[in-house]
Amino acid sequence: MTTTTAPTPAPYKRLTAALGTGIPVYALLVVLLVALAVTDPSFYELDRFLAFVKRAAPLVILAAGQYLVIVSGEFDLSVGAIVTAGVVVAAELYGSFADAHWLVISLALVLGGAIVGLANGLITTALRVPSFITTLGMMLILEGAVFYWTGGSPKGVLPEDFRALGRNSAFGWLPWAVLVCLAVGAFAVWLMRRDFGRTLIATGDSERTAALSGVRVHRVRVLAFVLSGVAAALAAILVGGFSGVSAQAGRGLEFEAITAVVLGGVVLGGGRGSVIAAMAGAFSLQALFTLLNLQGVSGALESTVQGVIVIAAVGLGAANWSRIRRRSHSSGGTPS
Amino acid sequence: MPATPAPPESPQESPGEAAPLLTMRNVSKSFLGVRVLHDVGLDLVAGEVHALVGENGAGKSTLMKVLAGEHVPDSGTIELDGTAHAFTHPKQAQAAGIGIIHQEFALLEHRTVAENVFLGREPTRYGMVDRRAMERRTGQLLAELGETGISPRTYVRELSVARRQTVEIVKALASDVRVLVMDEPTAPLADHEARLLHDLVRRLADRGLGILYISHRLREVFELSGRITVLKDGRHITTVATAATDTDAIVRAMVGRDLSAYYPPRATADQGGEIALALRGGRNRRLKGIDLDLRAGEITGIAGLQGSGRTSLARALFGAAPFSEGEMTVGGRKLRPRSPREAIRAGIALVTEDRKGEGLALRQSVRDNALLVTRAVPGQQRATAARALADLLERVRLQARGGPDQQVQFLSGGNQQKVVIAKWLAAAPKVLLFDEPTRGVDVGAKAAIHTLVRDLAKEGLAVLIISSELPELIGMSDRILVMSDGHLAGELPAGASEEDIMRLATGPAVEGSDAA
Amino acid sequence: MTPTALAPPVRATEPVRRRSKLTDPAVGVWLAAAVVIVLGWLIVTIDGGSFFARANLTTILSNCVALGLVAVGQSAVILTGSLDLSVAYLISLGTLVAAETMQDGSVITGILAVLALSVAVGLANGLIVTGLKVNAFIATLGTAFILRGYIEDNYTGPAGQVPASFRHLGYDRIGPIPVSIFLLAAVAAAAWFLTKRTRLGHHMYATGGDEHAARLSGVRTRRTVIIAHIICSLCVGAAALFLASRLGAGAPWAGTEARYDLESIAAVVLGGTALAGGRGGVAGTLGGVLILAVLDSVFNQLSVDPFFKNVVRGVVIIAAVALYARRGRRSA
Amino acid sequence: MKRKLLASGAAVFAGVLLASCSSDAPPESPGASASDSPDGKATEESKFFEQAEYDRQIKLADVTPEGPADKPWVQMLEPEMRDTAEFKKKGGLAGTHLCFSNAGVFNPWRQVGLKNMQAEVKLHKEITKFTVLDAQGKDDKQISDIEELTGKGCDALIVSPNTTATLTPAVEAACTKVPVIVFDRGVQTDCPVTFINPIGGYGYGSVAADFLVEKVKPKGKILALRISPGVDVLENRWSAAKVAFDKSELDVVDIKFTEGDTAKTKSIVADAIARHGQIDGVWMDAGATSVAAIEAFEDAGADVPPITGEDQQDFLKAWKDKKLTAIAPTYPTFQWRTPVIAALDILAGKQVPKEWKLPQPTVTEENLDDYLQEGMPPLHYAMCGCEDLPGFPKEWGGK
Repeated sequence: MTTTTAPTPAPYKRLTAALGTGIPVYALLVVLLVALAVTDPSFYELDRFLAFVKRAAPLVILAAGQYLVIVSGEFDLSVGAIVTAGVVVAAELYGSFADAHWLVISLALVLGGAIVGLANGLITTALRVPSFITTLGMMLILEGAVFYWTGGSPKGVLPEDFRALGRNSAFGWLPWAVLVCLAVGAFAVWLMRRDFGRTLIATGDSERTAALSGVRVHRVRVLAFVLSGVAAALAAILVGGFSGVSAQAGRGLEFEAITAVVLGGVVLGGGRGSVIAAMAGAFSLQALFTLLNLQGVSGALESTVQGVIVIAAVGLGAANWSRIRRRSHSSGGTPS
Repeated sequence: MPATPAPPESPQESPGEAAPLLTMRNVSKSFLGVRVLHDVGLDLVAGEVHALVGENGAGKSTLMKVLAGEHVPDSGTIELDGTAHAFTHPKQAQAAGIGIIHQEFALLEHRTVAENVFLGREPTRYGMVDRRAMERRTGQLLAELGETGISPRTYVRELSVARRQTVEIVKALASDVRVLVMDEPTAPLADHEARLLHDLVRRLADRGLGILYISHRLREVFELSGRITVLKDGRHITTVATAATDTDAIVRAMVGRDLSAYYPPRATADQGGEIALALRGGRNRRLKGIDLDLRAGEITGIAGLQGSGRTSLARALFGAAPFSEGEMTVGGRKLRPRSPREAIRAGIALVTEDRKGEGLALRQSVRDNALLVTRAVPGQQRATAARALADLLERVRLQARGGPDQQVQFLSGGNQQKVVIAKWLAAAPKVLLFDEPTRGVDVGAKAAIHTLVRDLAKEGLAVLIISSELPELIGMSDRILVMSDGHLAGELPAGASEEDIMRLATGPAVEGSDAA
Repeated sequence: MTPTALAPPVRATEPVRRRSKLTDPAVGVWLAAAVVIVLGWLIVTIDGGSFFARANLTTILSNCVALGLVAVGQSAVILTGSLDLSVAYLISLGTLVAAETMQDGSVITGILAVLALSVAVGLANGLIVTGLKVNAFIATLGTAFILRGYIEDNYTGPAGQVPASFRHLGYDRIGPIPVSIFLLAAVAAAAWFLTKRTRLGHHMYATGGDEHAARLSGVRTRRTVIIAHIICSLCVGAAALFLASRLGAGAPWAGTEARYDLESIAAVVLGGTALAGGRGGVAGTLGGVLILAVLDSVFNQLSVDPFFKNVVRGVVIIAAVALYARRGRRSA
Repeated sequence: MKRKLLASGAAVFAGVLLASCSSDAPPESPGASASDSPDGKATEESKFFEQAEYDRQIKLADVTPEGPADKPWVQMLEPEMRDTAEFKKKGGLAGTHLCFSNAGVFNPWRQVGLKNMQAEVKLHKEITKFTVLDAQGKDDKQISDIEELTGKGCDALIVSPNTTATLTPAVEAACTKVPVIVFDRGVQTDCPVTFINPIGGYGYGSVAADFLVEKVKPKGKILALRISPGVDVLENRWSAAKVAFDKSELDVVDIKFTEGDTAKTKSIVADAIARHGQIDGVWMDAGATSVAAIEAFEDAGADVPPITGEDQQDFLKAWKDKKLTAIAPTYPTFQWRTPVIAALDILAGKQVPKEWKLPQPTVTEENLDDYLQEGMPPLHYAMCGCEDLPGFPKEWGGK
């Protein structure tokens, strides 16, 4: 077949290659951070800023996990439920084994997250259920099951040692959450540079090509879901640590995570976008929330502002690349 | 080369005294600052078949899309019957009587033939879509084309490629077109199907349609067209009466140089290389007991009609649609691959016919595509491949502006194919299967790929080539196996004639559904 | 009349004689619905309840209406390859607008006001998706946030009041059949007619099936998507009107508490419509809605723990779709 | 499409007018107060502040309740009894079938409450069947639930409405078929036999606000944390607090909605501290997030200012451990016991108050220790009056 695409000049391409589709999100992030500086000069004092990062950590981790799933061409709507379940289960476990070591409980949560992810992955790949539905169902199941088990509210409290990770700081100044966040981020970036990452994106881009190139597409996708589940579990540990027992710790986080990833210029439908941009998206979102708090925007109006900005940002991103995107029939399902 | 704005008007060049049906003048178009059409002009007379040739990137498709209203030209005019048009949406072009047959089918798999044919202009009664009328009319049109095998109620997903092609044509005819643009209509067709199409095209022309025929197959261009227009690098090179020129001249005009040798010299010495792949009694739903030996250093060609099982054979050898029975040995080891992975491990590679859908991850970089196999199936080459990437791309003579970081979706068909080949070479295979290696690849790249394939054979790879283009098959193969109805109808020596091949191919064969 | 009475669309599949009738999801869905009903009846009877008691039938049917209306709209957008996550908040706002306008205006003005609002929101969604090329998921999520902000900023609780005359829509019934079912039937029929019988409908399927191909064939895909979104919002508006008449007032959380956004999508997919678009239809969706409603009623009869309900619902949704996937694979 | 819809809509109405052979709709008029705010989109004051009711609640706070002091759930404030002979169950109470339409169990308060009610039912052998339908917070579903229950042959129907205005019609309809007991939130009709609830939101809000007015120095900066807008009970609490604050010298610097999300709460508080330098007092319309707020101060390295919470164990514990200046007005969960008792009284033909006002105790420095119960889960509500019920503490998650 002859080339249907117009050739594009080199410099333009290098730029996109370097920044991926994430340019708008970096711009947005900068704007927001500047705005924060203007609103509240002390925002950049070390502890304040670290506190901000610490607050953003769970969402960033979720975004990293969600990115893996989205870039492979799927969805994970169950992460919010996993976070809620994680926090409640942890409390419940402490309710029964008050003196369990925090590491044990944490590992239990991570394992649980992995198992949920595994279920998501297997149902989606082996049973051919669209991941949107799989994870939507999983969301209902998790929320239902956890509360059915705990009779609505957890019976235990989260002890300090468990909460340290989400709440306290190393060497008195560096929040553990920030460290975890950095670790996860680094791991995600490393992962995407490895064979797994590359094959994952290829799978999201063209499943048949990947399969015919020897990629075990099912295994790769399942692994993505598992990692997303693990990320959610980590987020649960941080959230639980940060704010203690709550029956709605993860409410709405799935949408926040997806929004963050898309803000990062990652195309729903897979095959496009960088994990760094996705995490930048998460930071932007958190920065936005903080800005709205500091600006003292009426509590009720916050969501309106949020909605407008998200649409605008993504719209901008889309506009930048619309030419290209129209040519490669994006599987994102958005008519252009 | 000088850009000639309007085609030279001289009697022997434009047949038919009639004033041109369609005239395009000084059409220019740029994408993201890159000029891809420079003041191109072209005219078309009712009843003529006007061939449009040129290498990929020459601007054929862009010109066509301007005509179709998919792209809005930066400058230039389009006149139909002397009335100027400026199309901004395909709908307007349609309304004006311009029909386009895209090489990527614009068909909806999950809709019926009739629904596809009338998509965008469904007949209505009392505001309701008139299915009956739609299906009746579709039936008529199909009948007119002598295509009786298709019911208007069939779902497109159930049709073979050739038949989808027909549906595309019917679709174009359904809106009474006066100008019909065909972009490589025969690319997906086997030779005999192509011939049927040629007859069809002639009949359409006789009906007074003006037909703009884009193709890489020069032979059919000379069979069909009255005039030939050559584009190169977005410029109009020449428009000549077909009678007044010959293949070499056209090729020279297209490539800008002589392509004396189409096909690299056949290897002679290493005819008897040891058997790299042996198959005995290979069977599955589509294949009925195939015996096959592929020798190192030898290029085996496979001929056959659509649905004869050529593609099925390649896919079975590659484990993509495995054999259900039969014995297979690869490199002396007994192995009947049940998945591409196993095949790859055993050193088998398959260059599929659907390059965009099965060969490439279009939005990924050249690098990621080239390394995909070695990354997916890490072997000893895993380490070396990444380092040797540059040499690899050099070796396949890839021309990519953006280097290894360029997204492959922006490469020409030829270069995309080179990336696919590089992807497989990176895994250092022993057996290389090609399904339509040069489909939709322009003359220049074609030659390069042919040479490359021959070199690979020389280096001791066992190569199998499936091609609907008989000249290519004959030119490349050291021996030719002809398939028909799922089994091997016979074997022919190098240089067999097209007639011999077609005789075997069309022998007892029954046209089944497409295997691709 | 039995529940199937609310399914004129089913007949949709008859006049169009297709080879793949068996693979037509709608048929399967209604079979599934039938099975669920029978099972439900058995279980409830064994439990000592009476499944086909008038009150129960009425409950099942009237539980179909709200979700049904939303789901019908949702199928319109999903068919076209888009998605609408803003329905829940649109419902809330719809009930408020309806109740308030009807309070100091006539019923008709109230209806018009809601429909106008719906058109506006649908138009906005459509324009954002097609114009700004924002993925539908994010675009409609954004509009949802915007609506939410507006609601929370302007309403602190139930507001307005619908006249008693309008309440008939929500409460009257003919025998066991709530009249509101006829609203659903009417809207569904309209939507079915639109999608299956008009050019617009054909273009919706085309756009959802392969947007590029559709465009090349001269379909005005953007316009189609926009209209689909408007249709969706109009159906949602109808749902809002029904809820208003049922609640007697506007409630800021009428739509969100019931999670109509995700529920409707679940119903649509349960009804055999492909999330990718281009396949499926209104007929199936109604089947999906009926299944969910019957499940709910069975849970009620057995007074199942509400948390456990969610578990079962989740399982059912996944299982059902898994089954379709299998059917699809075999027939393909 | 629009035309079609209108047409179909019109058709339906026509159909209705002709064929409204049977209607589950209430006789007429759903009670006025849904419309008491003319423009509908009311600000808190006009919609959620009624001076008369406010004064009443403030007054009730000082009234000494009638009835056994150790059983607050059967106490009543200023009851005006009504006769219930008409509802007397033929053939005695034996084999009573009680039905309960619950708005939902979507928060710990309701979960504790439901456990109370179920336990209370166990206390009464004469109740042989107790049917509970859970509306999961959906008005529409609760309406159907009520319709369904009225068809189930209940002797009495207990309703805990999800929303005041929107449940009114359904309850009115039910009143015509079976004795109805409404508790927690009211409905805008007096058709139920009795309406059981504690003193109410104004009392709650003002107690908390007055405490801050007293403890925080003038000009002090107050942060008001609310769960979410539009919940009438909570709106009342806020509007009452607002009255108190407006009268005082205090400066309410921020009013934020936490959606009961602890993480969000911590962020909000932290940002508030950053933005206003310091916060001198925190007012809350519900206890769910109070502990998170306390932690936010600790994490910011600031002293916890006077703060108000609710009677949940985690808050009481933090209060005691950290020696806070705090107060916990309550919306007692023991009110979930009363409806069952009331139902039986009604079916026995005994008199019950037209409006059964329950006391609304407040947890203070003095009585803190009485309510802080070791071994109860963090989200348990101390004011459950469930200690004497069968299955305590196990059923309530304690040990």
